[in-house]
Amino acid sequence: MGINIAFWVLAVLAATGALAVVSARSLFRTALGLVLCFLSIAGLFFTLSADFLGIVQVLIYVGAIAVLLIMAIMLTRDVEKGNLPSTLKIPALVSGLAFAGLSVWVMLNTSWQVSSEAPTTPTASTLGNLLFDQGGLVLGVEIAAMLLLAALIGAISAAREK
Amino acid sequence: MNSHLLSLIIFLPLAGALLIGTYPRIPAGVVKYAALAFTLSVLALSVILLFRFDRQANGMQFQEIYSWIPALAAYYRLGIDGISLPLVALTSLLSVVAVLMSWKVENRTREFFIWLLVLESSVLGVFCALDLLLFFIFWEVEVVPVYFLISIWGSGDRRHSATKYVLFTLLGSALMLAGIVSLYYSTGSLDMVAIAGSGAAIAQTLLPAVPIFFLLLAGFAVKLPVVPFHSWQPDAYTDAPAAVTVMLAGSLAKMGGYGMIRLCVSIFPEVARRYAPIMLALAVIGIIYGAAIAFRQTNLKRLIAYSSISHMGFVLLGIFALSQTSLVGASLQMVSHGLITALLFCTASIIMDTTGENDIRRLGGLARQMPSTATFFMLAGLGALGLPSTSGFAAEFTTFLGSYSSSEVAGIKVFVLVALLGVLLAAAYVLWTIQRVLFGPVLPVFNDSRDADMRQKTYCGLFVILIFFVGLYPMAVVSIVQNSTAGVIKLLGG
Amino acid sequence: MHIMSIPSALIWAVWLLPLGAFALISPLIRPFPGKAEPASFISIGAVGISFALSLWILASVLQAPDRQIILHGADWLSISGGPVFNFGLLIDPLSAVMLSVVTSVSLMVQVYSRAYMHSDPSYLRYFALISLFTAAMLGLIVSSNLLSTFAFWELVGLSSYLLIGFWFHRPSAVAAAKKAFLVTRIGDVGFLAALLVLYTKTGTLDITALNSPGVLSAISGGVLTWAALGLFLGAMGKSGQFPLHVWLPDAMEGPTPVSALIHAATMVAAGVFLVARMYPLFQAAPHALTVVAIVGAFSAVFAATMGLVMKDIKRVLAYSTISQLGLMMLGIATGGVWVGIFYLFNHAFFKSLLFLGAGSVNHATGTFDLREMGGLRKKIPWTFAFFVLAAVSLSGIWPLAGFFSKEGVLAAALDKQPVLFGFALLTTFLTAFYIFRVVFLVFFGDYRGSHGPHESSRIMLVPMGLLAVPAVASGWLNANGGFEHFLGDGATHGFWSGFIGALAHPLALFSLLAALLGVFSAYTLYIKRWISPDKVKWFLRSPYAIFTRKYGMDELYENIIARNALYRGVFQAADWTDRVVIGGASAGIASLTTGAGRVLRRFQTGQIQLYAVAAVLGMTAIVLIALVRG
Amino acid sequence: MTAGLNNYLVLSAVLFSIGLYGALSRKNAVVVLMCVEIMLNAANLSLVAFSRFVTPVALSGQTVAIFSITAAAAEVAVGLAVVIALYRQRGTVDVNDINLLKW
Repeated sequence: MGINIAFWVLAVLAATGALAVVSARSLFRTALGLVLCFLSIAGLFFTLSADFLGIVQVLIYVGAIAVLLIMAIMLTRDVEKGNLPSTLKIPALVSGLAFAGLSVWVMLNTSWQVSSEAPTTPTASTLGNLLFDQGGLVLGVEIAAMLLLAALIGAISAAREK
Repeated sequence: MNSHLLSLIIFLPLAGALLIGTYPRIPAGVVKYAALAFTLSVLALSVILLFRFDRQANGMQFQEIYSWIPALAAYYRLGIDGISLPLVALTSLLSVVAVLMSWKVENRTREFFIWLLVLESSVLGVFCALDLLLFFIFWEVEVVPVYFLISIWGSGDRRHSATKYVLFTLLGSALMLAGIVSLYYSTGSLDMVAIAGSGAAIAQTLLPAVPIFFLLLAGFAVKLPVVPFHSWQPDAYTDAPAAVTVMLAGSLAKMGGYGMIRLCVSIFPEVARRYAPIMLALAVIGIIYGAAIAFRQTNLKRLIAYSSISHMGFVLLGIFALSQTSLVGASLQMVSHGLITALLFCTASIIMDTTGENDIRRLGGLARQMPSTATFFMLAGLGALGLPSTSGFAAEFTTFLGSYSSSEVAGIKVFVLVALLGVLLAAAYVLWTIQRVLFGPVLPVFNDSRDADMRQKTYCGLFVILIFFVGLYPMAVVSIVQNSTAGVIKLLGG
Repeated sequence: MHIMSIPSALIWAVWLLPLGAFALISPLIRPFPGKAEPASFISIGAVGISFALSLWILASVLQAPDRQIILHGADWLSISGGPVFNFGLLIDPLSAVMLSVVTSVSLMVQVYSRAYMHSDPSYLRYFALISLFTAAMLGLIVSSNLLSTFAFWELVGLSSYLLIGFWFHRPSAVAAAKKAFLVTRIGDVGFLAALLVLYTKTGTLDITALNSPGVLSAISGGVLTWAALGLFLGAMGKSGQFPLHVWLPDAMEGPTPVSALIHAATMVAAGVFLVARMYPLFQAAPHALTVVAIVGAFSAVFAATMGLVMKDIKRVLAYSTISQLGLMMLGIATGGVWVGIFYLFNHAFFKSLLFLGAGSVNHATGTFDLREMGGLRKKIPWTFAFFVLAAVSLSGIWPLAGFFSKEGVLAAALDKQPVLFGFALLTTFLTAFYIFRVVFLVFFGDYRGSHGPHESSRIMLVPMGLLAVPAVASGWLNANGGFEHFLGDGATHGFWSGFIGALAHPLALFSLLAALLGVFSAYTLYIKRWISPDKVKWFLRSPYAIFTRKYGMDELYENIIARNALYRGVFQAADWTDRVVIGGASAGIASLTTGAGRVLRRFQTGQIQLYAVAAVLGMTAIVLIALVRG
Repeated sequence: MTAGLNNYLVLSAVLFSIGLYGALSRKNAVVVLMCVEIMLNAANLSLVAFSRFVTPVALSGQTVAIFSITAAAAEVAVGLAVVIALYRQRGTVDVNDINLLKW
């Protein structure tokens, strides 16, 4: 029951945050909306008994990505212009609504094979085994590491002063 | 050594190209010697091939089979039979001549010879490949060097001609690829010989046989070229540098005829028989049409290009007459046309280089100023008009005889009788050209025209010897070809 | 008298020797070599030995069983499951006679040429080509397979081309050479088609096999007629029969000895030889034989009329040759092989002698134009004597050679084709008239030229003298039917009753009368001038105009057909099609593509969000369609 | 009403669509990037939801989400670097002004 209430509250908060991102005038409010959205999603992760991911979400998205984005806003001096819509506001709205309609319709009309088993908690050790154990996704982890390294180098070289 | 002879032949020029490409400090003067050495060694190997080839045996020889892409059942599969062997030999000979003809290339010499060697490799690969995928890859690779050779070292509207060449070839080969893919999905195999051997017994039909036949044919028809898919050819032949024209006309055009025999006729004998009248009509149209247009040309190379269309019509005629003799005739004609047209283009380029003039109307009386070149040009012309004792006669007569007496195609007699007029027209435009270019009053403008030098005389002389050798002793080629063509005819169920 | 039969190697040598001479001389050819006397000795030596060998062959054939010697050579082509063509030699009386004709005339002409071509810078090339021609002509005669006959047939055409265009800096010579090659090639296409038909029907091109009754009866009549007509088309081209005669007068652009050898005695007779060679085949196709007779008779009169009015001595002789070849065709078609070949045999000698005489006149006067000659009989008496002998022989006046052969043709024609006999008789009259017109204009009256005429050197006169002997006497070989017996099939015409007896036949009187009338008319017009030639010309101005314009045939071929119908018509249409229709199609497709690109590229605004909107909407649409349809 | 799988999925779809709308309609490149992050988060949310309701024990959806978060981090890093580089070059981060990719 508590989880249900939590879901509805968090869902509304996440949607509000997202709407703030796309509609707020000030870029700072946009950023705050984003943080709100991220945090609500972290909460939703907890309601899904994904404790590890919830923490990761807070750490990475709220702690790193949102901060990075805010820094980017500050670095580019378009702040005073605010968060303006482009010429494609209406087509974008149509696309968004079409996509939403389609995906909601598909989701509701699909009979998912819902399992009634109790979820694994806590998840950290299971995930750790899944990723690093024998037969796990070590290769994937390595590739992700390479990707991060490459992105790091790429970002530095792209952004550095010539 | 013996079992890898074909690989060696195909990849030796490529190795030469890599060597020249990777050691940029080789002086330009040495590059051409290197290219000559590589092409000469390929020629030597194909001569070995000619001697080691078992003329009595049926089927493929010198086969090499290695698994290549197991998932596709694609093999690295090489082999030659009597139909491809003469073309391999011809290509390696023409490559040597092409290098010799390019002795004076000053502009970007290194690249020129690299592309020339790559071209040789790919053409040889087409003639040796027995796997459809491999065949197709070699077929496509050839486009690249030709494009650069024409667009960088060509003359006239060279970029236009090069682009036209590429577009036509790619259009043809795109359709051909579709054909190959459908064939693959229909048979589950890429082995050209095995597919042909299983004949009409195609396992599951993705497409009916008829569309596959025409898809494959499209690529070959553009290459041969068959009228009305020829409009790239006069442009390309005219604007390409002389050596490349020789390769294009002498060797690359034969890829079309070869492919028709090897894929279209061998794999779809029934379809070939059903649609033979159409192909024969196109052949006859090509013979007459090419000759008719040749009369109107004022550019020497363009005239030879149209005569080439006319002569390749005989190849098409021989192939789709579907008889043993006519196929032998078509093979002979491919070899003969390779030699004769190459010599025509060689001499024409000597004339055009030294006089700086390619307009027939402004040439004349050159027989006095450059007697050797004139002699070579005349001999080539006599071959082109099918004078007995030249290879042109042996080939055309065999084609006519085989076609006329063929019982496979109804109404073929009429086609052959009309095609005979091509011989008459050939005589007319050849002699008229000789009259306008070589004979008549001596023009003082060309007084300082240089006759052919030793290098040029050597390769022209070589062509003359071969033209007369094949003409007087056609069995030299026929004995190689006949068992393989008989194999093709057997597929027809005749 | 028994003569040792000739070894087969020597039969091969007959034609290989001149070929060897060609092979020896031709590498020596340089543009301006100076004198190269030895070359002519090689060439003359080779043909001299060939001449001796051909006499030996002639003698051997008489003794051979079936009067035939067949030598198998190498297979030129043998395709497994296809045709086999053996290049062999067939020696029978026909080819033996032809061999001796060709070698003897070639020998005489080559000796003559040593003086005639003395100062020409391309002396070497001349002898190389003459040797090539001789070899090809001899090969044509002896080959046992129609395919090799055809090959040599084309090769003599080539050497004829090269010799007509010998002075290739002269545009007229080159044009004439090309014309000769092309017109004869029209005939050759017929020949080639006949080969295809015959091979397809019989599976062989061996002459002996094709002529055997068994093989011939296997072919249906219609096909056989077409095959025979195809062969005859080839013969018409080579022998200058109407309507393919136009090349021969132009061929006179070549050196005169070449005209004597190729365009009078030997190559042009190859057509007659071909018909004779395939005579059994023609016999099995009587319609074709009738065509041969008609074409021959018509050409005979047709060419003779043009010979009446030509102003160039060589052209008169050229038309005369066409006319005489027509009579040979008529002779073969009506009387059989021996009639035509006997005519050919005699004609070869007196006609080449006439040409050599014309060459000698040319040496004396520096021209071939009849209007610039006259009164030469005192200045060049030897030439005069030989020329007149040959002219009398050509006119068919007893007892010279021409009489006997002409009687054969006339008798046969009267027997089989009475209408055509009239043509032949008319030809006799015209022949006598035009040749004596030449004689009178050249040798009588007053000299009208400006050159100081002088007799030719002995090197030229001796061969002429030697040719004069057969020109006078070769006809006597058949005075008692000897030649007929040698070549014929046994059928006799009951006409021949000896050298003098032949005169007793009423037909002989008729033809003699016609010939003498011709001579007399010429005498009236050109010596006595009882009637002025100009008056006759005016009186007959319309036929005269037609004759001098060669019936408009040159105009028809060169201007109407070649230049307008083909070059400016069909060929231009093809060229236009190629440039506009086919070239336009490919250019059109190209510009359609670029045009489409020019329009469609406007959608590429660079606005990444627009692309994304399109992608999202597109993806949504695809999923929607998949859902609805699935 | 119990929050089941469908609730989470619909929420995820709504968040994704909002993000999509933003990504397609905002002028500022940084905001566009933010919207992309919202879309990624929406995707992660559905992954985790599937993980919870379809494979509650195996947690395979969560592993995928981890990789997705990693990729998102890399994407943001590179994306922002590009934005900054662009800003340096052209003095703006307005996507309407960045239209080099045109004919």
